[in-house]
Amino acid sequence: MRKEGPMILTVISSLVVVFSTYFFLGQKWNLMAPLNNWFQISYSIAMALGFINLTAIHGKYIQRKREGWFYSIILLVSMYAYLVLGMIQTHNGLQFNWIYENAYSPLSSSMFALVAFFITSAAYRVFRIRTKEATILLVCAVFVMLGRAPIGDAMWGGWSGFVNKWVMGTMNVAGMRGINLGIYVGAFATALRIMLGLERAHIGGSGTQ
Amino acid sequence: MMWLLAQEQAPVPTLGIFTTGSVIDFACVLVLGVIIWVMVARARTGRKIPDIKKIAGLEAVDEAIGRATEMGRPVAFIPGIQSVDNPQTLAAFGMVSHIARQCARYDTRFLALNCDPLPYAVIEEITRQAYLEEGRPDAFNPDDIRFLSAEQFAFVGAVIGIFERERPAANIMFGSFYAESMILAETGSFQGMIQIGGTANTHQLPFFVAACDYALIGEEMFAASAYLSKEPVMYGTVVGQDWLKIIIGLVIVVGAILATVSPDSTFLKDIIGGY
Amino acid sequence: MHPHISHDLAIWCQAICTLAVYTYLYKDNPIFRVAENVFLGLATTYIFVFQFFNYIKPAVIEWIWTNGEYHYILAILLGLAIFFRYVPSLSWIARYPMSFWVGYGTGYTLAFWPAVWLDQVTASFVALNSLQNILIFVGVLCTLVYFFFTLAKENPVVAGVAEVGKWYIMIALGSAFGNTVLYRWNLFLTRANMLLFKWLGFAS
Amino acid sequence: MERLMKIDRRLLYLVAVVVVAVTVFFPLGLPVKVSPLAVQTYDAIQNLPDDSVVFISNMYDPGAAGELSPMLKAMLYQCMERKYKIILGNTSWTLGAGLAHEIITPIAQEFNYVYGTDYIELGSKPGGVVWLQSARIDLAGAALVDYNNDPIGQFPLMQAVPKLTQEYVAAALVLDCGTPGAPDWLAQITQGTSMKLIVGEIQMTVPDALTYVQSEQYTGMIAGSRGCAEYEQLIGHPGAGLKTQDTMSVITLMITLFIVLGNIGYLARKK
Repeated sequence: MRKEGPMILTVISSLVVVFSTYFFLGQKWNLMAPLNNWFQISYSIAMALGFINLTAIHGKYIQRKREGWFYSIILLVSMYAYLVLGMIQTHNGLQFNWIYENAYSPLSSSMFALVAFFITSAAYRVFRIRTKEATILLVCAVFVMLGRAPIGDAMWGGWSGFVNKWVMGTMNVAGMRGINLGIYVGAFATALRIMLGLERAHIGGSGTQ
Repeated sequence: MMWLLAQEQAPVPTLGIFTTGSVIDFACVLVLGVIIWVMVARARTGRKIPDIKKIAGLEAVDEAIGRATEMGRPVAFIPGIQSVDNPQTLAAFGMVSHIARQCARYDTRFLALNCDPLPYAVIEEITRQAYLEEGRPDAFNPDDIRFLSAEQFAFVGAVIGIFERERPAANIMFGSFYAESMILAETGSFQGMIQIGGTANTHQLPFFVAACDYALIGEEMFAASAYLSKEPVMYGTVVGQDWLKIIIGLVIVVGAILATVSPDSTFLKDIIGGY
Repeated sequence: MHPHISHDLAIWCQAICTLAVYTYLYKDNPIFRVAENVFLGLATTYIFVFQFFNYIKPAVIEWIWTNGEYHYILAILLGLAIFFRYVPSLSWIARYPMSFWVGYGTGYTLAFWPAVWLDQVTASFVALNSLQNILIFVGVLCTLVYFFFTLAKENPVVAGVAEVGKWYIMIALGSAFGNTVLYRWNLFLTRANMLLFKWLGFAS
Repeated sequence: MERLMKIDRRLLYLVAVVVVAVTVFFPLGLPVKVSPLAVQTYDAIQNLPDDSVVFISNMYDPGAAGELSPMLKAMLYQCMERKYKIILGNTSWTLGAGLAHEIITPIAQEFNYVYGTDYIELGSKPGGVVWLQSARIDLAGAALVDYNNDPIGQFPLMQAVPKLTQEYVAAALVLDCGTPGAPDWLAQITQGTSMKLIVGEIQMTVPDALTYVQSEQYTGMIAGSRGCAEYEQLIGHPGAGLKTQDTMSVITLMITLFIVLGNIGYLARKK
């Protein structure tokens, strides 16, 4: 029950997906819809793990008055206050969505845009031509940027045309496709290793058999 | 009316049992399954399996742990930010047990920093098991396996804080990364850590190549757990991957020759697309 | 060029959040850490509330109660089983939901990926009559060879082909790099536009 | 040389912010050349049969709105000029619904589009891939209500399009920035059908998406903000896409300069 049960459940659930996609009978029985719901339901419940973990960690910080414990209070208050609001109003609630649109969403997109600055300082401090590969990569990157911004064409009329057709439309397509085919094959093999029980870290094996 | 609609569109199974257009798809799954099965069976009966070439990024894992040991500083591991239904996260699990064992053996601290509660739970168990198998269950410290936050950027902030406070000597990033890859790799690189990055997310790979000491590209990371395990049975599955790629390559060659010789013929495309 | 500062509370809220995040560029500071922790709290909750009202509530009320699809009770129990990881002696029960999710993900990879990537294979059936097509054909094959794990790298032919593959890979990654850099700056530009035009009210 | 390597990163940030601010107020006005891909995309939309129904899916939220909202706007202009019937909606991108509503409403008024007959807004539906699967079988059943929470069965347009399949929908125009996104539309809806899949990609995913354009799985693609700038010129409605291009030029120069300077320092130190 401890090792075999989970293994069997893994195999069965993946077989159901495969069966209902590839086989006529599976499609007719329409097992996919309830299975998708099963996934979403059980997974949504597990989302509560996030609450428990954060509450436990930050509760501990507050209790021990660890450095920065004040921020932990802010975290827990905003989390639970928003939860109460959401549970009362549902996810379509007026105030609930107002907070989402005017606090969560600008915070989130500003955080994403911070990356622009990190790239800028990394350009200066980290992106080094330390290997042959990195050199090709960086030269190509600069070349592509110049082709994607109007400045390239201003320097030489054919720049964007060259980048679009040869660098991105030819070399990049071939390289990306090769990488992607490799990824598909690798992900496939990982999936099959799991189905064959060779890789079972997720059920308490020690990584590999 | 409903009945009429159903009548008019009643689909017909292909070859009796398959849904439309899925014969070849299923065949691919079957072919790789059979190849892997055969290779595993060969390995189990002790027959020879071809050797796997050296993958520099994976060889460097032991080197990185060694350096952390010498310096008496921890090894940090980040399994990407996605959950257990992503194949990349699953591939990362295979890597955890290897790193955790090495760390247990050399008595080096192993810090696993997680962004999703589910991989966190799994990694904690793998690490505990690894320390147990190395005979060092006492050295396992559950506080070193951390769940930091389920939110991407809050997670990044927490990782940067840990990098600055605990100063790991090595940073191994392995799994499905997004915008955070750049920030993590920049911070690690600037602190002089030895960094190994691996992901199959092509838009983040360039940052690993440019800012890490070693990068694992796409499929290389799916082979990692097998490679590091050094077990013939797992090697067999990697050989299976190569066979599938050889088949893909041959199909492409045949297809291209056909397209060149008779440009109007869509024979092969029709078979693959039609079934 | 004269600013007309917004009187809209929503815009002010957005502007404050945005500026709070960018204080981090100067250095880590209390304002940023407040923003960060509020953000983390909101994020954790939003995902849960959204999932709750779209899956857990309908499952209980509509699917189980009204429609009598009682098998969803098992799905709920399966989800709850993950909490057994806090009970050391029964923590193995938490492996059941985990294996279900992994199995689902595995099945998904096996079921839906082949159709998409087979088209990538057939797309490589290019007529070898132009330089562009030949370069694509050669590139795909060489890149595949680069990922061969069992072929001997000492063999000069294999090594050469794999080297060409590596060039292709690096050019592809270089393209990704260049485009990503521009994209990130575009995101910042959106924030800057918000601040300059919506909040401070400069005429655009 | 050593001093050059130790420049405070805050100085770099300051340079970047100043550069962006200056170009926002004083654009250079460099011309943006139109690429064959933009023309191909424009033609693909232009040459759909008259009275076609197109499904425009805004699979993004405010995070990517900077690049994708101008594309949505431009696509709507072209589709309405061609008098296509439009179904607008997404799955899983909750906040996208409000964004799209603000964009489509004024344009629909401009073209005298009648709600429910000429166009309809489905809003955002939960479920992602699962929703796509069910929409393929029964669109009205999967959507139930529209953006305003009105039952969807009453609208003539929805009665004419019972399923999200090639028989009823000529093209899917998907604005894509993550998961779920265009690859899911490909796998669940358009793969192996005659329904065209035309995508608008954020700049970041353009190199990857190009492989699908070459394989003709995507009939067309608006490639990031640059692609949008080109497309806006083709439809004759210059907009936000074009405006960003000057900043991109300056940013490119700045990043290039930083990479070169950094590496000069690196090489000098190595020797």
